[in-house]
Amino acid sequence: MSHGADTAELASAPSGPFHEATAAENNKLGIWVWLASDCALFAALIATYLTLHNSVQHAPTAAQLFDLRLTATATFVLLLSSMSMGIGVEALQRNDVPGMRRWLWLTVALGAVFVGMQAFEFTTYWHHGLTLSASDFGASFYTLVGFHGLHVSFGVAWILSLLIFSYRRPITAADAWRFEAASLYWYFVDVVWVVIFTVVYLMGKVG
Amino acid sequence: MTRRIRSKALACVGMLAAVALGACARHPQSVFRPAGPVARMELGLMATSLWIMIGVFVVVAGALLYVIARFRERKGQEGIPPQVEGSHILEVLWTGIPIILVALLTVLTVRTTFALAKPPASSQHPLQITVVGHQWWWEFKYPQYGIVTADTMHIPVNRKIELSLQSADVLHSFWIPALGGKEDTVPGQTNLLWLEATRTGTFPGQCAEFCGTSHSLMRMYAVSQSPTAFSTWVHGMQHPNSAPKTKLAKQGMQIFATNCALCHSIGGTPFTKGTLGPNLTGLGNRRVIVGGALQNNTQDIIYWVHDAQHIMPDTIMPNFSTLLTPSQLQAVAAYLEGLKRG
Amino acid sequence: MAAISERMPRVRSEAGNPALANIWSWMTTVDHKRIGILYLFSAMLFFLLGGTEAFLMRLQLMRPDNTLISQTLFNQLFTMHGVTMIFLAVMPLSIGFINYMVPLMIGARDVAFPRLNALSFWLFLARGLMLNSSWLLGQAPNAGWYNYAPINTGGVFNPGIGIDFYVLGLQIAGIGTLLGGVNFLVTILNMRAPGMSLMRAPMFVWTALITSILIVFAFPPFTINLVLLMMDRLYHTGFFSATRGGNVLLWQQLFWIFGHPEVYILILPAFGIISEVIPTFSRKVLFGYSSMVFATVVIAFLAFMVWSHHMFTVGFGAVVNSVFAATSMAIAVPTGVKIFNWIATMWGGRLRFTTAMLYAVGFLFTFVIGGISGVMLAVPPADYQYNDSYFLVAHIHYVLVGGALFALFAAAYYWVPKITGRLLSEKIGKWNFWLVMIGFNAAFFPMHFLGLYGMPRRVATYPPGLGLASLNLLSTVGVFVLTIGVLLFLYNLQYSRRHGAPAGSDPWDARTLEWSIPSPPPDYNFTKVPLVRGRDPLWVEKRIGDGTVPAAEMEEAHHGDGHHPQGAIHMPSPSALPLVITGGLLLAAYSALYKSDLTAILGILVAFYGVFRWMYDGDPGFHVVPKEGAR
Amino acid sequence: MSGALKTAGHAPAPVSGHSGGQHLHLVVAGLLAVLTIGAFGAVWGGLLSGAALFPVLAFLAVAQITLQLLFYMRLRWDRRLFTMLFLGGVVLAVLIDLATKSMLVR
Repeated sequence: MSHGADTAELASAPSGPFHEATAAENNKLGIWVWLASDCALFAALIATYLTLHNSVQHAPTAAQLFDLRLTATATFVLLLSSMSMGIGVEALQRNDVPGMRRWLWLTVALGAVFVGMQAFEFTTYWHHGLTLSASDFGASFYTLVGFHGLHVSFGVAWILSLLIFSYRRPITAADAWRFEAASLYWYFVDVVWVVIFTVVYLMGKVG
Repeated sequence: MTRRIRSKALACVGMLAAVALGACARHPQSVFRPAGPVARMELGLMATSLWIMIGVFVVVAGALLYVIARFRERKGQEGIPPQVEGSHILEVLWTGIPIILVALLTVLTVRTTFALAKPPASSQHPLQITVVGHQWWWEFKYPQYGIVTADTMHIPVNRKIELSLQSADVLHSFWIPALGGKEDTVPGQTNLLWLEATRTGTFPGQCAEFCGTSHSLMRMYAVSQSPTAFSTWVHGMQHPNSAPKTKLAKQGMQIFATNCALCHSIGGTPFTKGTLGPNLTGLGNRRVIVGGALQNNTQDIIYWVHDAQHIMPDTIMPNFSTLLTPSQLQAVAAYLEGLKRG
Repeated sequence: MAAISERMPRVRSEAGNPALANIWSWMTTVDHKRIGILYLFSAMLFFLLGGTEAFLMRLQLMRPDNTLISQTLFNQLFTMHGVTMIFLAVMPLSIGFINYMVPLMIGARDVAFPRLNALSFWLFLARGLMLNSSWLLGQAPNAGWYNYAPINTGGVFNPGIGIDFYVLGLQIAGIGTLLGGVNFLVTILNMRAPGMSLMRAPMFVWTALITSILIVFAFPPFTINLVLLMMDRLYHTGFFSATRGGNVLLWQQLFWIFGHPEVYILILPAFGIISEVIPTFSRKVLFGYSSMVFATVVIAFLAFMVWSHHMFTVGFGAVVNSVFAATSMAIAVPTGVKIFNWIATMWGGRLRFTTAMLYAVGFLFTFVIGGISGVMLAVPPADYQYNDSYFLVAHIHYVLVGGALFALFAAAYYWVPKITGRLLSEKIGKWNFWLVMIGFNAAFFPMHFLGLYGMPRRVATYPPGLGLASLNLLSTVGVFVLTIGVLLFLYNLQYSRRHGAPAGSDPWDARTLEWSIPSPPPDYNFTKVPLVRGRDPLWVEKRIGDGTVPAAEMEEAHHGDGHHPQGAIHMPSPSALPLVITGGLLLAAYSALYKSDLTAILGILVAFYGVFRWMYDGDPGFHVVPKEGAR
Repeated sequence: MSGALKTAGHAPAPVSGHSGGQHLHLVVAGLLAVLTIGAFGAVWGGLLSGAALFPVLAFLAVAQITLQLLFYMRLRWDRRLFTMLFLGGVVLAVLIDLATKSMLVR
């Protein structure tokens, strides 16, 4: 009752010398696993928001508060930062370190502007009475959008640390993955924002 | 559910009952002696799944015992046995047969699940009871009759009961095994559950979802009565005999007014505001108090009022040991014991 | 083959007290084997703690209306028992064996991220200490291991800080476990020796891979759940408060989206262990390898589709209940395939009933019972009666003790000789097995009936009138026997450290790569990277080769420093950064507990300092030249 | 099993070889801007309403995300394993959100 092969038939050697996985390859896979896992993180936050966003109690509603012009501007800022990040990493590929630095500084600046706009937005809403404990719409909104804001802030810190690194040490080919990893994370944060922009702001405005 | 399946299920129940027979009388909270159609249907499905699974177990355990006995290493054995990578036929077989069994069980399951979730026709005039879970007691309201009581739920035999399950605080789960399976009381939502008792008797139950410190003591009873006995009970609860009859009881009523009426209501008295604690209408006729943790007698009533926190830690009921003197406690107990149904 | 491993300096500074230096070397180690030992050792201590809690509960339940233990304490005991056994004992025991064995089984010198591995361990230990410090700092968590809302939200329902330990402790745990999942996923996908395609990887490696995937996808919802709960407790949001428009069931929903995969995180490594032990002691290859792999993948997939069967009684309605009943029952199919494949592996073999094999066969019996009750629980109308009763308690213990723990015992008897270089005593082992087996069944089989007789779980006591006394007494007696059995295992470990027979490299005539190197293995595992020429690489070489695994031809290695002596092996340096990060997070967690903002920020800053320092400190590592003749 | 899963053996590349050049980044950014303006216009300009709005917004969001993933995050050229992992996360996320919304919101 034997199917498949006897163990002996399976024995065969791989062709060519063995290439050990490099730190770069491991790190890149690691980053992707982390990003996949982060999807589930935001999924839980969005699920919370979807469950509770109609629970407004006596606090202001999404339709009353949201200013789409502000949010659309923030969206474009983040979108531009993705582009500058991409061009920066590409400059590094051409060994153009000063060019890379210029674009990364721009990315950091755009990221900081985004975080600043969010801080402004949050304080505005807060003054209009949408506090954490005022309603579950407020609680789930601040938690979801704030979590994304924390992601952006962490990304800004990460890119900043890369910039500092680039001034203190010559960048070798073996370091390039550090920049690629940060860029993947940065694009991912932008991807999440597209979801939040659609689900929270656009859908919230139409109710 | 078709008649054939039902009779088959009943046969299964019979066999299972044979296993657990004798045990039943000693286990009043058992699922093995259903008192109504819901519990019977559930037991039927439990039995069906159990028999399928016992079949599986016999096959697996039999094969395993055979292999252990037949293929254990013996002295003098040399070399290695033939290496078998697998067998398509066998693997398909032991993927396919479980799929069939599971599919069968799924069909039976889905049918019963939907059958149990179906509300009774309004022509059956279901008795409506609102069940409210509190930390740690059960409240039963009869909106059709304007009755509120606690701990013991009176129901007429052979009549559909529609339970609206609610919670006053945290999650609880309503479970009287003889009548049927449990359903949670969830804060902020009302769950519906339909039960029916087809024989008279007293069936114990208790909260099945952990609900805080004294979860273990959140017990209750369902009393299934003949329609006439039930009507008498309803009438008695609607027109209670709550007036104090002795001097001591009158004194107790005064003490009750200042100390207890904030939380407890009593039908037929001015005490109608209190909703935090159980409604005490007709208390004197109850068999047990505090969900069955205590008996309904002077000594236990005094013990409870004096020392509630000791009996049921963290209950909302405070200890009156420092607020009331022993003679005042006696008076309150006399008043409470005198609260009778009409 | 020399059983002596080459010693090398693990710490850069050689000055000072050698004992302290030794402790420091353990604290800064990044060696997956040492980290594995640390996991196993600490998890075993936590297991004893959880066992003690269980023992106390059984003493209280020994007779009706018992007053030995107060309800307040009892609630903390069952909560901490569940949390400890699941998060601090069974899961880390599995992770310990995965840590030690997976790199060896795939022919790797270490995991993909050695330092991250150390961080995962220290975070695990931190969570364990944090959770258990609650006993000393006032109040332990007291709302059950799944900690349902709204009783977990504090205020009137649960004053006191017990739940804060749960929230913060498990939050730290989540980070560490997630990092571990990432690490092993990358290790298994990227670091396999030449010739080891995934379809040649040992089943234990497969289950470790799938477990990692489950961890990576299941933990985030739990993390968020804990964040929401923390917000409810600290900032008075109303996520789980019905009176304020929140949703009580949201906690359950997010919890079980995590919680059910968690059950498979606990049991899949056990399946892997059984799939290694049974073929070895049957002297046969695993029957139906491909279908075993497929079954594991299907189980992992279904693990995310069944969460709501924990919530059949919350009132989701017949449609939801039916859908989840169907998916839940479907899990029986791949699980059944596994059971039958194991039996078929034994069929026609030459079975050696060592203690490891006894535990594996014992696993088959008990786990089948747990699986059967699992299918029965998946039937909603029946579950209305079973749910939250002792029937469920019986089921989870048949799965987690009769399943996971039996497999872990099998793993101990199978692999501890590889770790220590000495065999465990088989004589004590047999006593150990039979006492555990008998004690376990006496303790937990009656619980099925207790549940059916109407005993809900998590009750601190029961009245005499319900007829539950004799079975409860039997159960308590069973736990006594079980306890003696477990203590015998500890004695065996201690006894065999001195008196155990030397294991040699391959005491069991086994099949996988870890048995091709000395026991205990040298720090770098493999002198030469092995060449894998088939499934069960060592078994293949024993049958068609000379019994030794050949070395692979290597591509020119390139490391940052460019300096690479002939025949030398590059090793990562030890690092204190994992400790720094863990310390920072622990400080932040305790600060949150006692509402001290300043120290909380300090803790977070320390952790961030550790992270960024880590990212750029460019560990050059060091080189080791193995002794001549060692392999 | 797919080729991507088979072994770690492929040429070491510090940054993935393909990325399409600076030009591509600008083109993609332009496309993303157009899509964002489209979504913004649909809501703010009131071009669409009610039932039609949701699928349109969903489509625009999915298009944006796909562009980012394929070209910025280079899934177009990278190991297929990455795509599978990420898709796994996305599918799970959608499952969690749809299930939770339909089970808890009534």
